[in-house]
Order: sequence, then structure tokens, then C-alpha cells
Amino acid sequence: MTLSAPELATPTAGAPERPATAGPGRRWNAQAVLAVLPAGLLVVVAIVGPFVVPYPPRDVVAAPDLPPNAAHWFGTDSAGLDVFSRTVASTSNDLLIALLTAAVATVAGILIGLLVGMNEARRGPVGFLARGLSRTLDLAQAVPAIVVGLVLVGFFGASIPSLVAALAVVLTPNQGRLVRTEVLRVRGEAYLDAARLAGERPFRMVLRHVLPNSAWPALENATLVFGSAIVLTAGLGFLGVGLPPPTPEWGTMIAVGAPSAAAGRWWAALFPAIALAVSVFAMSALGRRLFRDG
Amino acid sequence: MTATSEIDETEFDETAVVGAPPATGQHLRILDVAGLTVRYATPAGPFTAVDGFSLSLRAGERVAVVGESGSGKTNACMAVAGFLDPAADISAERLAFRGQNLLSARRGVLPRRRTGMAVVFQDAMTSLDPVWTVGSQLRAVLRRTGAHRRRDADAAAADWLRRVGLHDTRRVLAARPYELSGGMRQRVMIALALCGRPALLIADEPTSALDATLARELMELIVSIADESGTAVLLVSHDIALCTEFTDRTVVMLGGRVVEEQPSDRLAELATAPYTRGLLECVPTLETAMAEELPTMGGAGGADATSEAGAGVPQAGAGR
Amino acid sequence: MSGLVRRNLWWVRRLAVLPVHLFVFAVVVFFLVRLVPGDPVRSLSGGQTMTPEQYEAAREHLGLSGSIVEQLLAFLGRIGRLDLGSSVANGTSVSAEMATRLPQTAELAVLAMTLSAAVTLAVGFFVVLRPGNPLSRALAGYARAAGAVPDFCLGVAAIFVFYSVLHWAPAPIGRYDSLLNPPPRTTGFPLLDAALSSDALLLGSMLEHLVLPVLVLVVAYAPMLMKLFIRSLSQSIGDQATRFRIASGASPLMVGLSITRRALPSSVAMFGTIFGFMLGGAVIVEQLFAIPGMGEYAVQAVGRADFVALQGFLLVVGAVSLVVFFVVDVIIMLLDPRRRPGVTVEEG
Amino acid sequence: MSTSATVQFSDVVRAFGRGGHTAVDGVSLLVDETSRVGVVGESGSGKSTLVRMLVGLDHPSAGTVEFNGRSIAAMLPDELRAFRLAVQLVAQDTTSSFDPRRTLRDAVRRPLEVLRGMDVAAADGAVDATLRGLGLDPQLANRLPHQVSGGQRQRFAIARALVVRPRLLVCDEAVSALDVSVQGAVLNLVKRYCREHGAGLVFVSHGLPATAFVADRLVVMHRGRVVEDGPREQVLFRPEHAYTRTLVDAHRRTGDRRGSVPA
Repeated sequence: MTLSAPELATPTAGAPERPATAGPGRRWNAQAVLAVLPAGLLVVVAIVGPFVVPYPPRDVVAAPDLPPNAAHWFGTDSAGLDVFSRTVASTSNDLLIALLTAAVATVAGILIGLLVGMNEARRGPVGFLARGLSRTLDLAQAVPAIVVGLVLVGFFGASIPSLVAALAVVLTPNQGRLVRTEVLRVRGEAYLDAARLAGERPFRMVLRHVLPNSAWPALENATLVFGSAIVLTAGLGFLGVGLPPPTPEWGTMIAVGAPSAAAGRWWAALFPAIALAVSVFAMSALGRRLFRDG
Repeated sequence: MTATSEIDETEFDETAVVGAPPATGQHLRILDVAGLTVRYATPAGPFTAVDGFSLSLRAGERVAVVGESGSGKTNACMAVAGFLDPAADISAERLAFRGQNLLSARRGVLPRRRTGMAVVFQDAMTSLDPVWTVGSQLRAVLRRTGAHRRRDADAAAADWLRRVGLHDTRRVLAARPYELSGGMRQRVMIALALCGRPALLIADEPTSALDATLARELMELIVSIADESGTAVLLVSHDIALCTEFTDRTVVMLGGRVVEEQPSDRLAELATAPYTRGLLECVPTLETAMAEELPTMGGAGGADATSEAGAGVPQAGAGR
Repeated sequence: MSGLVRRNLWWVRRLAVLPVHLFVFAVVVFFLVRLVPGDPVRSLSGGQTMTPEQYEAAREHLGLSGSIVEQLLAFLGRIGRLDLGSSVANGTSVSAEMATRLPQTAELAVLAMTLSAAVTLAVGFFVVLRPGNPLSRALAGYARAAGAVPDFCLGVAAIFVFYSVLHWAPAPIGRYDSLLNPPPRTTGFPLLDAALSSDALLLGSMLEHLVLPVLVLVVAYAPMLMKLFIRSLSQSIGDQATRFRIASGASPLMVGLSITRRALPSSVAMFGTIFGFMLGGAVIVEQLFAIPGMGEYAVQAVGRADFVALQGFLLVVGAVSLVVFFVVDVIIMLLDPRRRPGVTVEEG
Repeated sequence: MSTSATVQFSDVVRAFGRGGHTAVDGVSLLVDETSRVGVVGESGSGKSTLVRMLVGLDHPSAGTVEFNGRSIAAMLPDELRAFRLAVQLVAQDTTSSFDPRRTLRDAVRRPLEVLRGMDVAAADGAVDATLRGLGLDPQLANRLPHQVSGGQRQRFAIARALVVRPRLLVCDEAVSALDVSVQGAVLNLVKRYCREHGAGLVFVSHGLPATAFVADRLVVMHRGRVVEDGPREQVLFRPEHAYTRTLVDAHRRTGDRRGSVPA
């Protein structure tokens, strides 16, 4: 599967010099609007799309394999479902899964990363557990994400919650590793010593200094997690273990359209594929805008 | 390797000095800079880091460029060395090294070496390549200067280590930079810079991370090897005392401009610029250590020179 | 002698933890499979009523009898004998299946990764050294967009364009033309076997059938490597060490080697991860091109709720990935000795 | 004037890692609020490790470091609070000693809030007074650390240490990263604070003249050990250890060359 764990798991050695620019005073220009607009449109489509589509996305509405025409803008698939309506209606399912996954994986990743990073060097059972957890995060890389997703969803059934849970299991380790690397960096910074000298208690210190300074890469990465989640959801759909048909979902649509494409009827697979790529692009552009300089 | 007292002739030939007097190296002007200006484009408009810097250096001469942070000293010298970012806008009336115009040199992503010119930087730990052994790094340079066979290069490398005072050559040659102490790394860096027998060595704050003892040792080392091989030295430093002790001439920079140029040994008597005088006064010495209060600079300093007039100790404490 | 030992201790130590990792992984797989809800015996019998004896026999057969500790020990014992059990669905030996399928996938993965690595090196240097060039900007953009177009989209598009429209590629079914006979099995790797059998027709057909899947994998995965390599290469070029190399007068070749050696470790790590992924996870490409590899097996196993087959699949994939990671770690430690265990680098 | 603050090092050893190097090797040292001690030595001589143990950021592997007779490593929260109020540090690295995401004001105010339990308004008043005393515009405090110059940042670091009015001020390479034109002003501030408040000082630096200026007692460290400890004049003019002699000599010769230092 394309965008998957390795893509995300690149804790850059030595954090890039990124001064605290996330704060106020960021200037808005045409570029910024351009970065945020697609993601905004996507959300709008996801919310209102299912209500304004011309045909019911789950029903057979016309003859199968009609090429794009005035009545069916994107044509119909091999079962006679309207590709345009299904492509639009899929947005809310795919986006919802991806959003929830990105949120769960990021929050869990930050917590695990903090826990591991702060306790790894300790002696005693806490340190031992933290080191074990740290190794587990590394080992989690050994199995392809799509396979883990496949197994989990295959066994536990495909629904939005189970997909989110499975994808979160797959994607959390990367976020955790990313945060852990940052925590280890922050732990060496002199301002933690200064806080200790100011009498700060460990818990407050984590909250005030470690968390804000180490969670950043994971937040930036969250949009990539979002992209991976979309791609993985669609990939599972493509393999036939995603949301059960006739639920509109891009991966399932592409799977249905693939044999048609091999026979020269390109439209049933092309449009959902474009929708998929556009949403991943839109979100990564948003991520770059929100969490990076300039 | 024998120490020749003259610049390597084969290297000299490729940049034949046009119209230079056929004299000995002593009278040869090897570096000629006039009106050097370095600008950067910033969001807030163009920023001039160096403004009309001029300097000329004869073979074997040692010149210091002194200034505080933001004085443009490093920018000026790195422009000469060819190590400025391609984004920097460099212009000059003249910028020539051994008769070769340096301004026309194309600047790409990778800086180009200027034949006959070597540079040492402040931090040996980051300057030395961390993943290769010291021996391999020395060989990489020595193989280009005649020691083509590995055995010759190895012998020459060991020889150079001994010249910089590292006598445990077998261990040092096999070591990687992080396995050496700070002082040893600094010496390895000097050996690497000088073993290519450059005509000019540009040393950018070579000692500022070291304490006085080590700094002196290192400067003495640079000077003795440079003297032996007739290498000119351009020393860039904020340490005015060090500069005046180890060089022939001192150039003082402030805000991108040259404010003073004097023979080093008479800088204290001849200095006319108020900034130079202030700088000389400010340097903590064992003499001023006995004083009640250190002299501070008025408004002449850089961005930090806030008025000291009203500065006292904290008057209102917290606990009252 | 002791010097020899000390010099090699770093990779020996890394090798020594490999079995530990394998063991931990096996235990995790064991418990993961047992976490699956429902009774595998009941669901497999398809609702047929069983006598208690039949039921117990079925449990026994699946390794589900006895306490959890006994089950684990039996499970580990069987793994030790390389026996992965037999498929619940059709009774075939999982080990035997793996032995024929792993080479199929490995061949695909090795070809795709070799090509990706070559492309990455070439593109990386080009992009970093010629930043202003329009082609280099386009390539950099492609690398940044890594992953936005997933492999199944690329695969479907490739089949449409090169098979149905242009007719350049053969039908996306299997490894070779269905009219040809399979090569005699000598190494297990189909392409190698075909080459050894000197059956030019078969070899040609195989190569023809490989072009599209390999290209899809390269186009989908190489940008991830490229993105990372471009980043670390420009970091490495900007290093003080690079400047000092040039300043001290090393040859351009040596400067290039120095830059590359410092840039490579992070890309090598990513290479290993992607390679591991492909060995078990070229799932979608195998599905698309009907290649009988590991991924296809996993999809079938999930479809049939065949937990023995899946367990075996996970173990093989995990083991292969862990070995790949070991090799990657050793290569990284060779490139950058600071990463060897026990090496401390003082800061600053 | 107020309670005493005495830190006693007894045969302190600090070794790192399994069989790793020994940064501090058997040091016994007493510092209190009556003395202004300068500690000099080359990089790697164990100065920084000594400082970290002195302010309780690190603890010895053998021997004890005691504050007013109580081992710092074994302190209860209340004792630790008293210790932090009495002993404060100005650290070496000005760029990383402030959290890049928090304002300078937040950093300077924090010790008052935590150690003295002051509310934000009262603490802010005290912070402003301290900043003015150090020649800093209180408005500057609302900026982020990277928005002020290095010299200003170091003054904020001093303000953070002085805001609780410690009895013992510890400076670790506090001026090494500053331009000479700024160094003098900072050194003057440190010296004046100690004099006017009768506070003790431990000034650690590799620069001998600056250290000698603020200190009246000099301690010379070499390879983890204290090789010389005595009144400033004695160490400067009648050094006993060979290392001290080279060190003093290095400075004297530099001065000689400029023709301005008396023998």
C-alpha cells in the first residue's frame, strides 16, 4: 500500500530549526488561501454532498457501463450505479474515517511518545516498561500496515468504528516514535534545567515545556496520517474487506471499476481515484500551511 | 614529507600571475580585495552585511580581521574563500587571488575550492567528517599533492600528525573524530588544512571554543607551520588580544565596514577609531581583573550596546 | 584475537538480539490470533452440529486444546520445526505454500527495490545539484507528492493505458502467458528458473508480464525514498564537514563520497522498511496482476477466515522483515560508526 | 542580614556510564554566601559537572554535596524549595536556556510563582523591578527568546536567577558567548549584585581574566580535580601547580605583547 507507515516514520535526526512561528502574527496571502481552500471545499462536500447528489448513491439508477453523459456526468458502473453520486457521497465516509483515525493516532501517539521518552532512561520497572514499549514501537514497523489492517478488519468486521480502530493501531506507532524522538531532544534542552531550578514539578514541566515543544512534528504529521488513513481505507475497500457494498466508498468503487478499466471503460475507476488523490493533496497542503513556516 | 619554504610550484603555475613582479614570494601580492560588498535579500529589504571591504595580502603575511558579532568579518572572509551561500549578492571592484579574478567564479550548490586557499572553521567537531577515519581524510588530501600510492600517503599523513604535535599516529590515523579529545581534533583540523600546502590559510575563529592555554598553543602551531611553508594567514576572530599577538596587521570591522587598519604590534598606540579604542579597553585582562569596575562601551557596540548609565543591580527584590 | 572480537562486537551484538525479536514477534502473533472474537471451530464447521468428540478433535488439530501456556509452548515448538500447520480452509500445508509464494513476491520486491534505489540515487543528486532546472523541480514536486496517488490507482491506470488502449502490455493475469508451461522448479524463483531452463519464450513472456507490476511499485514507492534522500542529501551538502572537505582540498570524487556516506543512513533505513513492506505487502499489486504471491495468499486467508494460514503468513512476513531490518541496521552502522552500540559521541 | 547558605562538597566523585570517564574526581570544596569564588579550567576539566551538582541538577556517584548540612540528593520538597530560593544558576547556553514557545516574562516570573507562591500580578511587579534594575525595558519581556539579542537574553537569564534574590549565585560560562563589548557590562552587574546584597558567587569560566575580575578566591580545576584553591592574588601571582602557571602565563604574555600589563 502506498502511503503507509514508512512514509510517516521519519523522525528527522536533529529537529529542523523551526523557531516558534506557530504563534500569532502569521500573514495571510494568496498562497495561504490557496493552501487552505481545497481542504475547506472538501469538508463542505463531505457535509452537504450526500444530500445534494442527483441520484441515490446506493441504488441501481440506469443501465450499466454508460459512459459519461449529460444525465450521468461520470457515467455508470458495471452494476448501473451513478458514479458521480457515489463519488461525492463517498467523501463523508472516507473523510470521517480518516479524520477520526488521524485524531486518535495523533493523541495516542503523543501520549505514548511522552511516556516512553520521559521514562526510557529511568531505572526500575517504569524504565523497563518504557524501554519495552519503545522497542515495541520499533518492532511494529516489521509488519506491513496494509497487512495488519487486513487482518484486523478481516477478523473484527468492517464498520466505521472498527476501521478507525484498526487504522489507529497501524498508524499510532509512527506518531509515537516521532514524538519520542522529539521528547529526547527536548530533554536535553537547557530550559528544562531552568524550569527545574525554578522549582517546577515534573508533571507541570511536561505540560508546560515538553508537550508543546515535542508534539509539533506529530501535529504536522497528522495530515500525513490523514492521507495514509484515506489511502488505507480505500486499499482495504479495494481488497474487498472495507466498508461493505453498496456503501459508497472510493476504494470499493475503484475495485468495481478496475475490471471495467481493463476492458477500456475507464470512468468507473478514474473519478473516485481522482477524488482520492485530490483529498490527500488538499490535506497535506493544509498541513504544510498550518504547521510549518511560510 | 619535507617542509619546503616556498609555495608549491606546480600549483602556482596554473594561475600564472599576470604582470606580477618576478620577485620572491615575500613581495608577491597574493590577495587583492577592494570594495567588497555582500548583500542579502531579506523580507524586510536588502541587508548589507559587508560594505566596501578592502584588503591586500602579500605571500607569507599574516593579517587579522577583528570584529564582534554582526561586524561582517566572517561574511567578508567567506566571500573571499568562496563559501558564501549562493543567495548572497557579492560585488567588488577587485577580488583577486594570485592574479585570478574570483568574482567570475560560478557559485553552485557545492562551493568550489579555490586552488591554493585553505580554510579552517571554529568547530573541529563539525568540520571533520564524522564517519571517516582521520587517516582517510588526510590521505584524501595528500593523494592530490604527490603521494599517489597508499603507502606514501599513509607515511605523509603520519608525518603531518607529528608536525601538529600528535605523536600517537597509529591510533589517531585509525580513529574517527569523535574518538579524539577536543584539543586533538583541533590539531587534526590544522593538519588537514595545511597539508595541501596552501598559499593562503583563512582561519575563521579557530580558537574561540578553547581556553587561553589551548588557544595559544594552537595559534603558535598555525603560525609556525605557516611560516615554514610560506603560507599567508587571514585570521578572523573576535579576540583582539589574540589577533594582535599573532599577526602582522590588524583590520577592525564594525557594522560591515573597516574602521581601522594598523600594524598589529602598534595597534594600541596608533588606533584612532573610537570603536577600536573601546574594544581594546574592554578586553578583560589580568590587569583589569583587579579593577573595581570593568570599562564598558558606550553606543559604539553592536545591537547589544544598551546604555549602561542607569544600569544598577536589582533594586526591588521579590521577597520584601 | 581480542582486538578482532572487539572490532566485530557491534554487529555480533546486533545479530544476537535478532532471535529475541523473532521470539517476541511469535508470541505477539500467537496472542493476536487468539484475540479474535468467536469460536474458530464453530465458525469453520459452518453451523454443522458436531459431537463433543469431533469438536475436541478439531480443537486439538488447530492447536487450541489445553491451557494457554500449553498452547503457546506447542505453538513455539512447531515453529521451531518450521511447521506452520495446515490451512483450515483446504488442509494444505502452510509452510509449503509459503515456500512457493515467498520467492514469487521476493522476486517482484527485489526488482522493484533495485530499480527504486537506482532511480532515487540518480534523481536525488540531480535535484540537489541542479535546483533551478525545470525537470529537477518537477521531480522534486513528484517526490514531495509521495503517496497521494496510491498504488492501486496507479495500477488500474497502468492497465487501462498500456493494456486496453495501447496494447503494449500483456493481459494482467499471472506471471507468464497462460499457454506456456511453468519452468522446472530449481531455485523456486520463477524468473531465475526460467532463465536457467533456457526457455527463451517463457523468459520473454515472464519479463513482459513483470514490466507493469514492477513499474507500478517503483512509481508508487520510489518517491518516498526520493523525498528522504533529497532531504538528507541537501542537509549533508550543507554540513560544515562538506565545506571543510572542499576547503582542505580533497578531490571532487572524495567530496562526493563523503557527502553520500553521510546522507545515506536515513534513506537506507527507509529502504529497509519499504522492502519489508513489499515482501509481505505487495498485496494490491499481486491482486491486480493476479500474481500468486504472499499478499494474494493473505487476502484469500482473510476471506476464508483461515486463521492458521494468516498466523503462518504473519510469522513469515515478520521474520523476513526482521532479517531485513538486521541487514539494514548493519549497513547503517557500517556507513555511520557512531550508530554502533556502545559508541558515545560527546555533544558540541 | 539573612539566613546562611553553605554548600559543602565532600570527596565528590561523578563518573558517567559503566566504567565511563570520571568528570569530577574527588573534589572537596566549601562555598557560602560570604565568598566570591571563581572556578577556572579548560573544557572537559569537570567544571560544568561540578556546577550541575552544586545547583542540584546532578548528584555525585560517591561523596556528598550538602546544603546547610543536608544532602541535596536526599532533600524533601520543602527543603528543596528553600535550597532553590537560596541557590540559583545563570547557565551557559543562552539560546536553549529559554523555552522557545514562551515569553521571557513567563520564564522570569516562574520562579516567583512556584518557589514563593506569588500570584501573577504581584510576581509581574517584582519582575519589572528586577528587569529595570538590570537595565532592561520591561516591554522586552513580552517577546519570545529569539526576538531579542544574545546580550539581552543573557540579562534575562540573570534576571531569572536574581528575581528570587538568591544568597548564592552560580554562573556557568555566563559571558563566554557574549561579545567583549557586552561582557564587561554583564560582569559589572554580577559583581554589583553580590556586593550590594551580600550574596555569594560561584563563577565558572574558562576565561581567567573575567573570572578573576568577579572573584576574590580562585579555584583551578584540571582533569576533574581541584589543583589550586586560594585567594585571587595568591593564585595569580604565586601559582603553585604547573597547570595554573601555564594558564596565568598564557594571559600574561598576551598582555605583555600589548605592552600594558605590569609584571
